[in-house]
Amino acid sequence: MLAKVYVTPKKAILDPQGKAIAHSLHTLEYNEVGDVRMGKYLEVRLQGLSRAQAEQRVEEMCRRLLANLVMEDFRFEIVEE
Amino acid sequence: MLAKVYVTPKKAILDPQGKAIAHSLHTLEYNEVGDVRMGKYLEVRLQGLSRAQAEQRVEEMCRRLLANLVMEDFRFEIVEE
Amino acid sequence: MHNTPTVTEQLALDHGLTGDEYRRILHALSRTPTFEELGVFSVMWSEHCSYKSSRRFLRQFPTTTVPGGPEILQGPGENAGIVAVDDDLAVVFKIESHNHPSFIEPYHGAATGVGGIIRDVFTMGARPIASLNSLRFGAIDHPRTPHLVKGVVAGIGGYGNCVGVPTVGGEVYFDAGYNGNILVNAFTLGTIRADRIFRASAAGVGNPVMYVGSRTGRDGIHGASLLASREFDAKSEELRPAVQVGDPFTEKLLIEACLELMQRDLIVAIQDMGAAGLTSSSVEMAGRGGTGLSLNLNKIPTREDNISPYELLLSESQERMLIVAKAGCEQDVQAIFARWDLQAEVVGHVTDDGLFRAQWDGEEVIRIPIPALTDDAPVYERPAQQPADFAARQQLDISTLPLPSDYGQVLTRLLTSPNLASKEWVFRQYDSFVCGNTVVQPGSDAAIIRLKGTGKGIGLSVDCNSRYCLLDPYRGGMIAVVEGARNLAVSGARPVALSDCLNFGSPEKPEVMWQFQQAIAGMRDACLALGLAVVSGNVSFYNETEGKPIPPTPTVASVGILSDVTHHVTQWFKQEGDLIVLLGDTQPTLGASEYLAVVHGLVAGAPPEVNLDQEKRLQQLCLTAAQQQVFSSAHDIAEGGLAVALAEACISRPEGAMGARVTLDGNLRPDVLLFGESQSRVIVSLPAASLPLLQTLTHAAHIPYAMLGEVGGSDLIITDYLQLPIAHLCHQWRTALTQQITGVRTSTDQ
Amino acid sequence: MKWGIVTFPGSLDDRDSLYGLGTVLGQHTVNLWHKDRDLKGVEAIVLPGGFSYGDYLRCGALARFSPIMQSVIEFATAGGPVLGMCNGFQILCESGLLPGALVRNRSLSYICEWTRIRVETTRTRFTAGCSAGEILRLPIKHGEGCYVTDEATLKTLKDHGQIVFRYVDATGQITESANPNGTLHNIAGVTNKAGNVVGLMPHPEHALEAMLGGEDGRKLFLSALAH
Ligand SMILES: Nc1ncnc2c1ncn2[C@@H]1O[C@H](COP(=O)(O)OP(=O)(O)O)[C@@H](O)[C@H]1O
Ligand SMILES: [Mg+2]
Repeated sequence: MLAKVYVTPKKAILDPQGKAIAHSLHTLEYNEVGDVRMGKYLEVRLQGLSRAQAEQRVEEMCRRLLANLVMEDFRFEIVEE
Repeated sequence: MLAKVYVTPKKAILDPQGKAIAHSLHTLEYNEVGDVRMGKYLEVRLQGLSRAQAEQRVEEMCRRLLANLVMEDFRFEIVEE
Repeated sequence: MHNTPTVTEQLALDHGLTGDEYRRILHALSRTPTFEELGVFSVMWSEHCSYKSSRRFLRQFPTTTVPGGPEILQGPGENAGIVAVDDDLAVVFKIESHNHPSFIEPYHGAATGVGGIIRDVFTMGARPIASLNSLRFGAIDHPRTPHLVKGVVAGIGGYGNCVGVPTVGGEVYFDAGYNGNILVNAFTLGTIRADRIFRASAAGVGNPVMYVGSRTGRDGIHGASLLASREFDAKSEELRPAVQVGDPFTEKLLIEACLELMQRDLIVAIQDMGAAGLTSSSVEMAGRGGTGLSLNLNKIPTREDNISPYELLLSESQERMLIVAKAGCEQDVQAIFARWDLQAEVVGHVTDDGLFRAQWDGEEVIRIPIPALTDDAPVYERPAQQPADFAARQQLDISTLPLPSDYGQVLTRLLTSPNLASKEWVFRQYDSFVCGNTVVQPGSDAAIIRLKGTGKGIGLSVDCNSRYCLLDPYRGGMIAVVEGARNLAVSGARPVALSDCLNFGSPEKPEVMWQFQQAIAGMRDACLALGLAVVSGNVSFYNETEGKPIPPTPTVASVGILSDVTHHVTQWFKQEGDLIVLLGDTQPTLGASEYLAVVHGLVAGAPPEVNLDQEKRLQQLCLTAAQQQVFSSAHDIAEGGLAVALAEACISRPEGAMGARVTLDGNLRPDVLLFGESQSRVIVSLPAASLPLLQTLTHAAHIPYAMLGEVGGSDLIITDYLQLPIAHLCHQWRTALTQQITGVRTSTDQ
Repeated sequence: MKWGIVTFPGSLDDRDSLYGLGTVLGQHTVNLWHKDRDLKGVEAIVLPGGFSYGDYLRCGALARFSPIMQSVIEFATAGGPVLGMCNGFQILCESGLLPGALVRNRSLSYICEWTRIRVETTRTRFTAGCSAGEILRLPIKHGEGCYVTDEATLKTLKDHGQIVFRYVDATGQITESANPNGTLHNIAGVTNKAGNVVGLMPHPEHALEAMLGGEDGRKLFLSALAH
């Protein structure tokens, strides 16, 4: 089983990375680009769990380690492989 | 329109961050965790493009800037908002 | 009309103001304040911005040096203090706290602390060239400590490394007294041409006020009033969105652009937007200039939509500057910033009405007489009282303490305890090379940087022993100053001035106020005796958790000058066969020592006494000896006493450890002799041929000395007490902190 | 010799390189601005350390698109000597002038310390004055200095002698404990096939003066002169 975890900066929080990337894209004349936000994408391989267990465990991992809840939001999907 | 871009380290390439996260998860006794890969997740807001145009432009942005093809793979989705 | 809450006394209380203060506002305005005005008063009258409990005490510090000392070009009151190095060159420096934000979000809290202090320095026109940091964490085995340490250290590095200012020194202590309230104090020093100093004083009616740097978001609204001026409780978790994220890249652009701007004659004043953001920078600039200032809030560049005028005034978004330009120079200013991809906007102008005014959608939301926010802000004489257990805690009968059976083991234990273990795990994460001036890297008593093109150098050290301050704040404050100066003097830098960061609990507690006053008195007396000026500083009150104040921590960042930078001295032994000599004498004291705490679990006794006169002569001797290049090494004896200092002189040498054979005379108890922390002592090593010169110097200075032994061999031998293989000791000392913080054991000896 | 030192927004060691090459080594130096295309007739180019564009996205990724880099690429392709140090190395990799890429240190922490590197080839413009196997003491200071590449590229690097520097211990041995950041095969620096473009993570410009800790960095710059 694979958990795909998406961690994104909270909306009100400054995202200097996203800002710099947007600036570069504009320099490269991608003028259609508006705002860019940059977050993390994690693939966590899991063994020996039921889907329900996986949901609950990954939620906990996100809260404890994978996301910094002071500044980040997260969501995830569990997929069978 | 929003492009969701996922950039992931290539299989053959060392991913120190993924390794460190897996290690920390094991320390926290998530023994069900196998391999962890850490990549990037970008949200790029786009204006005034058709879907087909968007596909083509974002593909180009990824190749030129958003991913380093020496060490990373990418994929993306275009979603209407 | 925009919608705002109705202003009532209750709303004022919710802003952290008192009922009396609210009535004072009504009186100052002769009307009810607007919601925005209430916000402005609450931040400007907060302890953090107004110094309302501390101001009268800070006046006791000497702010000029002794006759013949360097000229103080700027004392307290500006963004940073300035000391002349010679006719052309001066150094600008300041230390500041970022304690509460770092506890909530260690990485970004510490990072933005570094960003803020760097802005204070380049705001004056100086190029920042060196940083220090002073850190206090809870007990090393407290569950949150490793997380906080890793985050804070990574944050300091993350910002400092990226902005290109080397971190050349600092200090780190662990003590259960900081379990719920860590301290992060950051210091930066810059260099400036003495005739190019910029001060933040708004002048010239009609001159445009310009905003430059990052756009304003809702970051840290109420940071200054709520975070820095209120103690912590469980509710502080709710303040989490108040975290600010730093962008060192933008700061680097701001540094370069502002320094370029200041080469030209285009601006009148410049000030960074720190705590209380746009409000305090506007008010302070107008206050210093005796003018007024009017802002059009609709012109402030924003990061999000629908930011209210209240939020615009109070936001603490980072990396922003406010500039008063010369009328007609707006476009030239904009052109310079554009070169660095930064935008500068005209957001207001200087007025002559003595008012702080702000418009939103054509409506005046702020109209406050500036003095009401500055000179006429409340000042408190808070009651002070010696803690009831003060005398009891100073009692210590060492005759009841069992003597250790194995002194080698005790020494090893001390050297691997977190406060004495090598801080390499920390400073390895900081760029200490950039700027190309670092002559002595972290790891010796003081960092030494050169001043390019002058042959001169600057010595830097940051010090405070808060256990001393807890047991006797007067003596603790004194020792913080004395130790800082001594660290400089042994390194060959003449101590001239300092910046202090006074970290204490709630000033509303009489015991804390007493500690505060005592510490200041001790620091003042030391400064007067040693001829040092206090040129800048910062007060951080309300460092408490659940009603329990931290140990008093008046951190002292000391700055010294080397007229010839090649005459610096480092703390480690260098040459087999060199003689080892102890300068100063050893008193029968164990009070407040690291040994008592680590080995006997005791925080008790009186801290060591200081004879300021002897201290001054000792420091002068060290400086003279450095100039005459008498010493191979010189090391201040501090926590852990003589044995720890000897061991450090053996093991801290970057190129590899060196042994020593030493015999100690005297009829003191062995643990007092080895681990007591008597002040005014230095261990030096020197070639035998230089001994007569040293004897002449000690004789002239009336400083007692003792021949201890000589450098060499593969062991540290203290005759009759201990013999330890030096390579192993070095390895244990260097890796202990890494192990305790990361849990990783490093097995290889480098 | 006339050296051009490039300043990108976020470059940090550009000023140190200018000082080192100009004041310490007495070279003719000019500062090249990222928005320009004009190389001002320089004979060698230095891409300095730092955090160009904040090193956001990837180290060196955004710098590569600046106007000056288009000129640098032309200059390098024509055989001009180009030295990338730290962030400069990362930019050279991102630009495709050098193979491979640099990722986060194994420890995930920034590391600042003195290291030793061994000269693996003297066939480049910046090691021609060294002897093969010579050990240089240079500082590193980076968070992303772990060199990676795929097997095929690694093989080409080896076959063509493109590995220029490897981290070693005091006795010159390539050991795991001498590897500061987890880099592949202790690689500290590589060159292109022609040997005119060299990138390395250590900082020769911070090892030019004995008072600041060492002078071994001089050898790289002096090598270019000797040519
Ligand atoms: N947080 C830190 N940042 C940088 N350097 C540090 C830090 N903590 C300690 N150091 C360095 O480690 C060395 C030893 O520190 P410390 O034991 O506090 O010195 P001292 O007792 O001589 O004041 C000093 O060179 C100091 O600058
Ligand atoms: Mg000390």
